[in-house]
Amino acid sequence: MTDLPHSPEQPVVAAKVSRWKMFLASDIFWSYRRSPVTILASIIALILVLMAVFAPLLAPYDPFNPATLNLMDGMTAPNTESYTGKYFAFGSDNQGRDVLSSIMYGSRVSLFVGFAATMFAMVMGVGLGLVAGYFGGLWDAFIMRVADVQLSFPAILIALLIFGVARGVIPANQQEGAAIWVLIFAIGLANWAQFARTVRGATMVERQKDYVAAARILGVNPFLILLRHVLPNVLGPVLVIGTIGLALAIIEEATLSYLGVGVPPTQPSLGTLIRIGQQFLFSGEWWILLFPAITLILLALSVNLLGDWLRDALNPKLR
Amino acid sequence: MTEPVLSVKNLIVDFPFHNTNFRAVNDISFDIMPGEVVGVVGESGAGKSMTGSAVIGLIERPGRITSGEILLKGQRIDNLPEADRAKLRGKRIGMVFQDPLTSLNPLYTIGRQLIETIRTHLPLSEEQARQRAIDLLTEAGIPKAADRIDAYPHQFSGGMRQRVVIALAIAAGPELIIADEPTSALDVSVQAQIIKVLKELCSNHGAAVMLITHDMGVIAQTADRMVVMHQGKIVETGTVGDIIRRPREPYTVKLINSIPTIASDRSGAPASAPANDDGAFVQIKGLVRDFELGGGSFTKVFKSKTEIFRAVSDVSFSIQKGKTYGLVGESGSGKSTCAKMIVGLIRPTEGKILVDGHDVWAGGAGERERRKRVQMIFQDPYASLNPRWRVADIIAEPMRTLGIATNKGEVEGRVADLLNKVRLDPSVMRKFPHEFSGGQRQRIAIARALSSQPEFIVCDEPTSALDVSVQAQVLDLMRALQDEFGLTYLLISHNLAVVRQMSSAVGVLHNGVLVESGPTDDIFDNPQADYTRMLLDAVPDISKVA
Amino acid sequence: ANAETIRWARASDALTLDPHSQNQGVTHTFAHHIYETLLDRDSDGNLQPRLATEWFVKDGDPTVWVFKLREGVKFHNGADFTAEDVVFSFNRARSDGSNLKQLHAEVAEVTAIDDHTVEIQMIGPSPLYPNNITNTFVMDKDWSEEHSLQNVQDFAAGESNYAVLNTNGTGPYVLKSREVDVQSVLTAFEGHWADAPAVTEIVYLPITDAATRIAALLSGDVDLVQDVPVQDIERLRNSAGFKIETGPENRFIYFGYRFGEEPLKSSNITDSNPINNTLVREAIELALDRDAIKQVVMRGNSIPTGIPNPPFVNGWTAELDAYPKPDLEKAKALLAEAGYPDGFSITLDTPNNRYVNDEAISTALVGMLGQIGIKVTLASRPVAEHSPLVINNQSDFYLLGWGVPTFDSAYVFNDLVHTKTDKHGTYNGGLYSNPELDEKIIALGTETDLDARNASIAEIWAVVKADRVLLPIHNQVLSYAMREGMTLPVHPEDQPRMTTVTFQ
Amino acid sequence: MLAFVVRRLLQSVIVMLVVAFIAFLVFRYVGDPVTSMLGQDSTIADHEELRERLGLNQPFYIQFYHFVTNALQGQFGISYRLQQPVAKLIMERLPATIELALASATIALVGGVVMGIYTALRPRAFTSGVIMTASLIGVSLPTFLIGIGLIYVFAVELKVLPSFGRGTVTDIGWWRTGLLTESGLRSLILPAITLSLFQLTLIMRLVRAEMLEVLRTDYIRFARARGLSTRAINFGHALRNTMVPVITITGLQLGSVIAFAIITETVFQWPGVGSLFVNSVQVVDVPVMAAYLVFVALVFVVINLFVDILYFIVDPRLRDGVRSGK
Ligand SMILES: Nc1ncnc2c1ncn2[C@@H]1O[C@H](COP(=O)(O)OP(=O)(O)OP(=O)(O)O)[C@@H](O)[C@H]1O
Ligand SMILES: Nc1ncnc2c1ncn2[C@@H]1O[C@H](COP(=O)(O)OP(=O)(O)OP(=O)(O)O)[C@@H](O)[C@H]1O
Ligand SMILES: [Mg+2]
Ligand SMILES: [Mg+2]
Repeated sequence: MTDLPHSPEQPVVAAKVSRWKMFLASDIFWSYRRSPVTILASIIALILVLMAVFAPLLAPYDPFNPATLNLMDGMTAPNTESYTGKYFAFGSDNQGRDVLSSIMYGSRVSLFVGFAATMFAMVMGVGLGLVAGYFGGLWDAFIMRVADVQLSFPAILIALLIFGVARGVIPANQQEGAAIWVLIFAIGLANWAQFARTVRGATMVERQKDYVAAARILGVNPFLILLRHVLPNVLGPVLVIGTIGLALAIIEEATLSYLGVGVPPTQPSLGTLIRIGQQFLFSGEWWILLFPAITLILLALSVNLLGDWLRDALNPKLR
Repeated sequence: MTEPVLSVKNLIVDFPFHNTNFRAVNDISFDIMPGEVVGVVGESGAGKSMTGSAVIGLIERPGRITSGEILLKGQRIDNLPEADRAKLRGKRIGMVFQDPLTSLNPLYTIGRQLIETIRTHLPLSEEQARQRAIDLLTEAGIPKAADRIDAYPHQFSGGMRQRVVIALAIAAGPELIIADEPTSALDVSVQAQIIKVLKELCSNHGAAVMLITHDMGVIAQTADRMVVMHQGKIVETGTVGDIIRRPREPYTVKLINSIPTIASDRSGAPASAPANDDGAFVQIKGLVRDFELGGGSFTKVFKSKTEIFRAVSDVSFSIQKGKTYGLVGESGSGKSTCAKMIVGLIRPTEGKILVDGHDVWAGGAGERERRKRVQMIFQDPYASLNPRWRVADIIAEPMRTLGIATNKGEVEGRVADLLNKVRLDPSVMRKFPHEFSGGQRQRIAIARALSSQPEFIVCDEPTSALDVSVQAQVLDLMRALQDEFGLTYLLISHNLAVVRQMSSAVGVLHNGVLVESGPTDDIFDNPQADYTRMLLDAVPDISKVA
Repeated sequence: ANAETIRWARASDALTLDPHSQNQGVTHTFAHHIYETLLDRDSDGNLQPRLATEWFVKDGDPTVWVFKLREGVKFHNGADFTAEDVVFSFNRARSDGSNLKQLHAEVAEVTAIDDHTVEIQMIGPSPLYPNNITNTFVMDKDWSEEHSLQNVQDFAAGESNYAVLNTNGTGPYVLKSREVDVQSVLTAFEGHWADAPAVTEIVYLPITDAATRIAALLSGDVDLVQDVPVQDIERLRNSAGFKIETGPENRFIYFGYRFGEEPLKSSNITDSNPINNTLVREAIELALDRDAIKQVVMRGNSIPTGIPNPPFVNGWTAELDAYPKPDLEKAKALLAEAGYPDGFSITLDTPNNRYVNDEAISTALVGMLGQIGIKVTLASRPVAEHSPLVINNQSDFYLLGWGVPTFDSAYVFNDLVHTKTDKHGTYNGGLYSNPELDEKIIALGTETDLDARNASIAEIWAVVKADRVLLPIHNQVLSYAMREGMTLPVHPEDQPRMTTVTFQ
Repeated sequence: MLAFVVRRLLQSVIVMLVVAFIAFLVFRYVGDPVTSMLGQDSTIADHEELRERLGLNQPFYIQFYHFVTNALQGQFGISYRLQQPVAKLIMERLPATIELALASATIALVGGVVMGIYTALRPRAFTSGVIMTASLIGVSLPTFLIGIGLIYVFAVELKVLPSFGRGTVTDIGWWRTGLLTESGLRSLILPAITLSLFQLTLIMRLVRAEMLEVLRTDYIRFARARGLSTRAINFGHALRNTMVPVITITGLQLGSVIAFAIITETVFQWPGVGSLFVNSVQVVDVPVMAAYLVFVALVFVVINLFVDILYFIVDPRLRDGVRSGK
């Protein structure tokens, strides 16, 4: 606690300062500061995320706008002059797209898919986990059995199947617009079980606690209890799985792209860029594969490292 | 003069944290002579366990001994390298932990764990070690030890497991035994037996015992000398008799007052109404609760038949308006189960609960009445407040839910009022529970209970998680509120002193059956049931302390 | 000669050993080593004798084809090859379960005149029929009957037949072992009628992943790689120890349009079909830079073309093959003239695992059309999902490739230009329909006067080109990569023969 | 115990049926086998006729009924692509996949457990930090990229290991093994590593977390107080208790190794069921795809059964029907 005197003139500022100070003094921040790997990871993650979010402002070219591309600029090596006289810091790919800009825009797609899919998995998993853990009995048995079955099939297989169904269900001419949502749905659906398991466990612990009993005595609606009492108390581990799930979702998107069921090739994600670049592994255009691959590794690795650190930092027993 | 077995000199244990240093043990010194039992008492967090850990060399990171000396039979041991210290453990210093349920590895048989320990320290063959293990178990009071040696821990009861733990601690015949709360997880009746075993072992083997506990009663029964700790320091030390009769420090006085007394009569509450009055405010009639064991969802291990366990069996009593009914009984006797049925958390298998004439399990109207009139205060002030909610929201939840106050200003006013009533500053409204001490939290919990303006409050062990020093304040508060609002209490406690102090009538539960019920003084002074007598006998009589 | 083994890798395996059950290039390629056909094609696409030494239309009856068979040919099991075997095999290939029956649709009856002469009675005059039989393999009648192989395998019956796993052909190699998708071993057939081949043992290794396939060659685990990704050609050509053989394939790649006035499902123009307008199709062609695709996407390994017809095929001319230079200004003007000054949007469907760089070609077109204001959404799918869209007329704009196994334009017209009916226009997914052309196309089938027929073909091509029915991009170029010291010439139908391998 | 197994088996049947149904439902929507089966020389009439012959015109539930009844007899029909009985194809490919899966499971298990224990026992050591960080690379790289990278380095550049396939195989009855020849073993190295990396990371982290948890339990503290040697504590007591929760997750993980092999097998042209599946997906070979999914479900169910039985062996509390609470 701070012992700053609360001056009546600037109560808001004072509160803010104290909260910021509290954060700086907190154990989490302390464990953050003590881990150089985590600091590095968070800086890299931050740079990559900012780069992706502000791609339209930062990227030297717009690789997603076909009208600005010239095929003859294709395969230009890093920092050499292209056919139309442009310079590409990381070279250009087989469509004349600037690899650097493609990475920026591609990270955007990857991060979006990753975030959205993880959110989806999280909402679904947390919801089902809460219900299973709180109500128990048949609900629990049913939800957890489904989760078991789902866990036994690798996410990629599930995503492939869902993709297949979507292809069959959605009219052909709307499929491309829907592709990214199908991808999000597929990856999300493949990953909910982790959340459900963790939340169920945590909920079963919380359910026993007396503050829940206190609310039940009042006759508070069980769903309100779940939402307002239990949920905030089980979010810690969810955050950890969420982070690691984000990295996983990004990788899964890449793998799906490798299997040819991903985002449209005109709006490539990091995974699609790697799939494309992979074809040039033996042909000398190393930059088409190398830069997106490094970006993907950095992204997944830094997010994973952050998740790892978060897991330890949030676990009081490991401090 | 003989050399002390253990000699602790100016011991300091520090826990350095990133922005502070926490001193868990602050400059303590004491000796233990051969064959002597020295009790270490003090409230929770006083540093008792830490002292024990320091002696055996098992302080957890980041804690460390900052200064001081620990001598075992004159040999300095605190500065030995880890490998050498490890050799002392089990061999020369034995240790008994508080919780018999978690001290044994669940995956190995008792025998295996014993033999392993014995062979680590003594040059015996497998056969000889097994024989010794059986002897040790017999000595520790396990009947038919030879048959039971190959059982797994979960196949033993808590008391038996604690005996096994003791057997493990003395397996190699150590010179010093550190017993850290060896009985606090056990029933009163079992507790007495364990203490007996410990004392016998001590006299038979001539070992010195350091007995750590927060229970003055246990000390009074067992120890020769005692050390009183408070906030990491030793505040008083001397023979048990001296300290109990002539405590010098105010803290020691409080501790001694917390020893359950059955002799004194301070409550003054007249033993009035007969036990079964149909006009009583709260009436419990023929309450039964069954639990299915081992059943559950189909993912669970398959069982051909589900066993039914009757946790509460035909319990009836009644409480007069504005009075307190005390419910006592050992752990697992069904006290909490009763409380939960009364407040509506679990449905009774059979029986009726009437509050002011409304059947609280009748659904509809009865249930609505119950929500308004019945509230509960829980044992653990740490778990009973949602850590993510602000104090104001916690206290306001009942009034909001029940629609007593909805308007923001009104709610705030009432919350402030309630905080005043439980002697807390209304400015704490914006804080979170973790910013409060245990006693303060319990006050917040009481404020929440009062928030719905109830008439009947069920208190399940409201003070057992609190330090003796705080316990009295909370009890005083409860009594004051009872006077002020005419509240009716059901007070559940295993602390007989508390019950005697607070209640006008008492019920004794044993294995789910209400073995005795009636006015407090009648029961305490003239118990009828065997079980009640045993319960009262287990309480140490301070006047008899040598 | 010395024993020479070559390890031959390509992307996929033969689907079956039953020579009449699949009409698919990879399967045929494999079968050509075990079984033989009456006629064959050389690397220029010309018909060559194989089991037939002579073939001609019967004097006085233009509806009968006569084949003189080679003598002294033996099956692997030692049986003699006779006209009865040919009759049996052709009837089998025409039977219901066969995937080849379409190629023999004009056949009325096959009869053995003597041991080494076969006559085929056609329904009407069929001047080009010999072009259709280069993949119709001859099985041994006795052996087949012994193993109840009269019928091609029937899926519904749920059983496999003997010929799916066992062979008995007259071909230059005998199957020694086979593990589907893994490896097949073939050894030279001692009793073969032709000269002994230089390659005495073939280890056939399907490797799906392109990168792995090339890696296998580079690491020396295989000697020969078919289906070489274009981007790796240059590197292999320049690496010591490896060499590349390239040559044109008899296959073109094109874009198909949706015809008809009905508005497109995938377009923002909801009151008309913009690409039904010839001006728009011209604008699209003017935006297309075929040379850029060749240079960048295909790495020089393609032959840009202005006509959906490869040079091997009868009816091809240099004038038709000419294509316009890209002209963006004119394209934009044409679009404006057609009433779409701001362009329009449309979805382009493309396969991504069938043709060389199919998806990249389509991606490139998206960029090119973007320059003139046509906003293209690219829908990329595996071919198994792509083809049904085209066949079921569900695509507005699509990429497809087309091989011409008969080496005659009629084959292109029948399936791509003729109005869609039960028998014709199967792949006319854009539903182009020109009744006048339809008549001419049908007439081609029975025209025996080759000059008149060729004139008619030229007329049809003129209309097809002027109407811009299809937008051809290029003819594919094939590349085989191999270790130094051996040579395998490219086969125009991508059916290389190990008998043609030579060693230095 | 017997009753338990029977009950488990019943449950498994339900799981299998559900999976079969989902599999079938899904594949109805993936592409059209007819176009793949007929070449370009086909007419619309041919398409219709083939459809009829394959029974694809029948209502969905009838197709499913046929599928289930046939599957019960071990018949999964004829592969559209290869025209051979699917059951035979899968049986032929099974040894390759199982050998690959076992090899990578062994790597993942041994490596994961050893490194997990190491990092748990020395949580603050520099090497632990390095292992923890480096292991994340296993889950930060797509499998296909790892595979191709390994091929590039070890086959193309260094030329020390084969780039694809299984090498020389030997037949033992119907089981075709690559484990008995040098080339077979050499061929196994790269794919097994590729496939194991992901699971290795997971198992290692799981073991570490559980071990750290166990090391703080009272019985470990008490074991220390009893004077047991560090070795006995770490490997006798802590490890066994760690294994209880680790078994479940690991069991599931190992099940998914087989299914995960799809990508690895494709990259290395490993002749297992995974690559069979991928090749079948390309041309919508429905019988093979459906059979494959059922196969994966079967593997899962069998492994789950083993895991449960293993629990009985490891945890005495379960034998007596006591709930294993923490
Ligand atoms: N691992 C640790 N890290 C930080 N502080 C600790 C740790 N263990 C104990 N402490 C602190 O050290 C002080 C002394 O703890 P100790 O366990 O000795 O108390 P105690 O007297 O045994 O209490 P109790 O009766 O509750 O067991 C307490 O304030 C406690 O919070
Ligand atoms: N949900 C449940 N399922 C099965 N058994 C239960 C359940 N809840 C309680 N029990 C059992 O019922 C008995 C009575 O438990 P209860 O909690 O009422 O005891 P208690 O007297 O409050 O004990 P303590 O003093 O330890 O709080 C115990 O044996 C307990 O194990
Ligand atoms: Mg303690
Ligand atoms: Mg209780």
